[in-house]
Amino acid sequence: MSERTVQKFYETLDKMEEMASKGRSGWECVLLSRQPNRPGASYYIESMCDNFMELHGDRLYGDDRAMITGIGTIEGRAVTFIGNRKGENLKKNIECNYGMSNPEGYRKALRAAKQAEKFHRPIVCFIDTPGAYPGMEGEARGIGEAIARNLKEFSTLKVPILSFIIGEGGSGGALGIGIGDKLYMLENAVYSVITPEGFASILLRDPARAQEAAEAMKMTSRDLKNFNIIHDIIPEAPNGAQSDPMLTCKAIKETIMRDLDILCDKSYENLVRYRLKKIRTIDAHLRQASPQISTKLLEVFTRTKQ
Amino acid sequence: MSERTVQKFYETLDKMEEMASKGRSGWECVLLSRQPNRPGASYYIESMCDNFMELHGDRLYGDDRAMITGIGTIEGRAVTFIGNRKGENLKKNIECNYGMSNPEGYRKALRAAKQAEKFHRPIVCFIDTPGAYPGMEGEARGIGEAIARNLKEFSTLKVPILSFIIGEGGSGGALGIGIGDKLYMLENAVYSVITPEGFASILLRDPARAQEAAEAMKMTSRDLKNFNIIHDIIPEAPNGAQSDPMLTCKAIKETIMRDLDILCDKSYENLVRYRLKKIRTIDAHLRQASPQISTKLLEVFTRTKQ
Amino acid sequence: MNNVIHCPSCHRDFDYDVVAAYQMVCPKCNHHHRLSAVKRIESIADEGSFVEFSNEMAFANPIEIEGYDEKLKQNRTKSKMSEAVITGRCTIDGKPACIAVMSFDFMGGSMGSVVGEKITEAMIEGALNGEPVIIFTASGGARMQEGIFSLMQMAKTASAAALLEQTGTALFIVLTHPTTGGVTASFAMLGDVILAEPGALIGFAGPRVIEGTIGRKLPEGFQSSEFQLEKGFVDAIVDREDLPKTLSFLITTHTEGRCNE
Amino acid sequence: MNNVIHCPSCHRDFDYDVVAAYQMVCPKCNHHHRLSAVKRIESIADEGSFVEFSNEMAFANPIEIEGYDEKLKQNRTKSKMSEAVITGRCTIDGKPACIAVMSFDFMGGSMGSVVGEKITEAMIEGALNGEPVIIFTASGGARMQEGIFSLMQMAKTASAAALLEQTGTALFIVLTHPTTGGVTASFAMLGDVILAEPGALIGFAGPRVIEGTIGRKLPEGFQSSEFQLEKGFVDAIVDREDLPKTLSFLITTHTEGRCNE
Ligand SMILES: [Zn+2]
Ligand SMILES: [Zn+2]
Repeated sequence: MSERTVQKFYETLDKMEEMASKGRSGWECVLLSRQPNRPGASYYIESMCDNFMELHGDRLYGDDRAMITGIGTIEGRAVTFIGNRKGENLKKNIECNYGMSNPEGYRKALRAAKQAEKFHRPIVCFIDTPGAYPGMEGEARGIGEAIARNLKEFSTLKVPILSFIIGEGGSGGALGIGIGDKLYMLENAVYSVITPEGFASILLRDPARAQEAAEAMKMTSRDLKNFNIIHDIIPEAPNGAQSDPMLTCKAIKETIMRDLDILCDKSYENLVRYRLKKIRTIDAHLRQASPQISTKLLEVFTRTKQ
Repeated sequence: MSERTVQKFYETLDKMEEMASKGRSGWECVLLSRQPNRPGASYYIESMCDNFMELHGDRLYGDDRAMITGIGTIEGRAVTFIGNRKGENLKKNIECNYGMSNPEGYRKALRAAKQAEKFHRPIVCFIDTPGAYPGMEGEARGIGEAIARNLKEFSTLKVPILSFIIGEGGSGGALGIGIGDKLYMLENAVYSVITPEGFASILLRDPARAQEAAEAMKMTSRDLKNFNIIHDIIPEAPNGAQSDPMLTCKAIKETIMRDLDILCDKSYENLVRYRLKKIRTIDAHLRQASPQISTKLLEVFTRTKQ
Repeated sequence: MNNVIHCPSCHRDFDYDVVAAYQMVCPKCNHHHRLSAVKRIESIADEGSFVEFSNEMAFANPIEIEGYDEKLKQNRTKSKMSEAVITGRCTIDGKPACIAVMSFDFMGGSMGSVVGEKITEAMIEGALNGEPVIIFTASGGARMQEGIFSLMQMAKTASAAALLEQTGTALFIVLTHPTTGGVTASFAMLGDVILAEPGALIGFAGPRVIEGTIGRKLPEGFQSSEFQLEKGFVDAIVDREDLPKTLSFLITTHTEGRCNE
Repeated sequence: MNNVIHCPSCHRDFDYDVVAAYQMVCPKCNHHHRLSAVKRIESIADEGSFVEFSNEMAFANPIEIEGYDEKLKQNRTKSKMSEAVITGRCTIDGKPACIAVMSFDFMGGSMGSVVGEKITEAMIEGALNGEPVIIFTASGGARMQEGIFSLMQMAKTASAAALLEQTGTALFIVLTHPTTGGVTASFAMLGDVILAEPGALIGFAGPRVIEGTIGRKLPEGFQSSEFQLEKGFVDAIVDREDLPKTLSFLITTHTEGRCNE
């Protein structure tokens, strides 16, 4: 990039950050994050990589199109990518089951992650799913087990993991590829334990009250930054990432390069210890109750057979 | 056991060993090893354990009845058992698919083995299968991958593994739970790369020549002892294990107790190094060709991140 | 009126005390009714051996949902429990263990920060002391009133399971009716051994959600313990009365006589 | 007469030299004909970089099957190879690798002691020198004439893969037509990355064996590369002409810039 371009880029970022501080309502974000023309994992991966090779399959049962995994290089640096995939058009939406994975998707993600660990490659995850697919077959093949295993395995993986919620971060299906060292959200992305529709029908006893639920649930990037659940917000163009995908892509790429510079040099003990501590103390509102939490955790950690 | 019983037991063993030195023909062993009333893995496990608890499932797809896994105690010592299961009557034969496993059987076995490793429990395997099930579903779910993975994982498992071929040791399906520190065969068991029927139809171009094939293939316990593939032969009653199952069970149990006394005290490095070396040098007829085999292997072994 | 209990399985009515004498198992058809957390501990722990872990965790309404504080108070009164799980240390057949017992009676056994925290603490205690951890699950899933924090409990408990793994500490899970949602998709599926009581409902998505997706009724027995056994996710189905001796056997075989160390 | 080659896929006849110029890929329909091991090495290795590993392994007839020695001699003459695999070291795009290339032309690429030994040696060399190992498979399965010893090659090659795993050395597999039996159930399925050429037959049991079991014909495309991709056992299907750059990319991303060491 020329100096002029760089300058312009930062100016735009500044403007966007200003916008972000006001921000959209929860419901507006929900709608925006679900727009079919919103750039997805494939777009960001293809755009930021010099080279990308998709790797398929869980080596157990199948290849879940709703999850993309592979290896790419960003400015020569090798990275393992894992992402929910919704597909870019109706045909692909259907092929990709609208980003809702079955167990084989999570198991493919785990295989990619374990391979990254073996070859000391950092991992970047893109989260964008309404949730795991709640069908009969996925239940029978252990969708609960598949997500659970990922949570466990990702929490002690010996390489850096950066996660970006780029659209919908829905429930366990999002968390299943969401454990890492850094978690970012695009400005208009959402992250929640259940869809606002689900929240409305269960807790408000009226599915029509989804909009109200979206606010009550505090699921925007600003809410989650306030809760200290995410590390930072990645700005989007004023009309959303879909109006200027490359801008957001650049911001994500910069974040990746900056973080990897720092995280890749850490010893894996420090990396994992810090990750575990962050997970362990994520409920800020409970921290006072158990001041000895981290001490005990770290004591256990020293006894692990790394 | 009283002293008298013990003496009688050893006298019978002596007599049987004498018989074994003459032994049955390959084809006679094939027929005997397939007899439906021949004691199977379940019989031996239940009979030698003070307590046995079957543990089900591969945590991925299903519970394969053709493979039994669980934990038992023998005179108070905890052991993980893995075995092919044919079933004791026609109904169970069908339930157990005549001992022919699908991928989930091998994956269940691997889960049991990994669990044993985690808790430092030795493993005993009972092999008794015509082979893995050559059906469409098993192929689609990766029977080749499942067996391959077991071979790889078992070869470096950090606990002792004793394997007993108690009936039919058929091809990759048998080998899939057959990698270990010690491999024994019951006197009348067989072990081969393909069934004699298969050998006859492929190499002799006539399935009816199975009897002839059974001899040519050198698949009896004596043959395999001569080839140094197995460590020893476990004697059976003169009319086969089916005529006095308890006698064979006692011999197996004695072997287990004797071996575990020795193997459980070794460091896992020594255990695995010795196992790998044995696998690496199993083709006695090739050894002269590459005298440096073991040296290189051991050099690599020192570089592993145990 | 509370003296009669109806069995939904064999459709008989029983005197409450008769069923209670069988630990809430139907004496006619073996249907396992829900057992309270307190009774569960009594049924498992050696008499007088249970010591509860510190129980002073703060009430919290982290995303400030209207009416949640009130709801918590009502549930405390109704269930006589402070939250949906009781944790502590006990001996089983003389052998020490850390246990956590969830209760469906408290807000449907849903997992919020306190439940996740207490379960995590029990696991960490086990890892610290090399004592097996036993968790009895019963949960409708995440505590939605705690929003994103309820989702985070899945990560927290699962990462505690990773520490058990890496310290070689055993985790035994006993799935009881019902176990669904975020509990199933975290520690409940991470046991070294996973037991289930007969006839329990065990799944990630609830039956009605799945029926909504597929547009028809689920077949009989879908997501039952027996179904999960067949599908490979449960090691064994164990009758309630057999649980103490089964757990005793598992503790012994997972802690004693370790070879090649 | 040998100058014409028929494409079984598009049913056209081609001048042999034309197809050979495309590395034995049909210029019309992309059907991948078999490529000889020597040509394969030429197509992958940097020019002049290939050095074969010592090739002095003894002939053996370990279970003394009648006619096997004769058969081996015939195959040596016919195929101009000493056995069904060629192993050695080369560079690919300037980066060193240990490679093993199986050949279906020598006794159907069957794996006996020598084949298993040579493949194992190539893997051990890779592990010793930290060089990625690349294996091109083509095999009908175990070499039955070597009886139990052919079965043992599965154990031997798979345990070598375990050493690659534990030393952090990459193993890349390229499945070519056909790869079945004991090769599929050992090292062929143990690659960190498993590539396949289009339209290859890949399976454990051969199609006729399966058809014998199920009593009917297999559906079109069963056990093809494309089928195995869909079933999750193949990472990617790669055209022959793209293999060098794909392997180069994989070598780079599996050896350089390792973090957190
Ligand atoms: Zn009843
Ligand atoms: Zn063609």
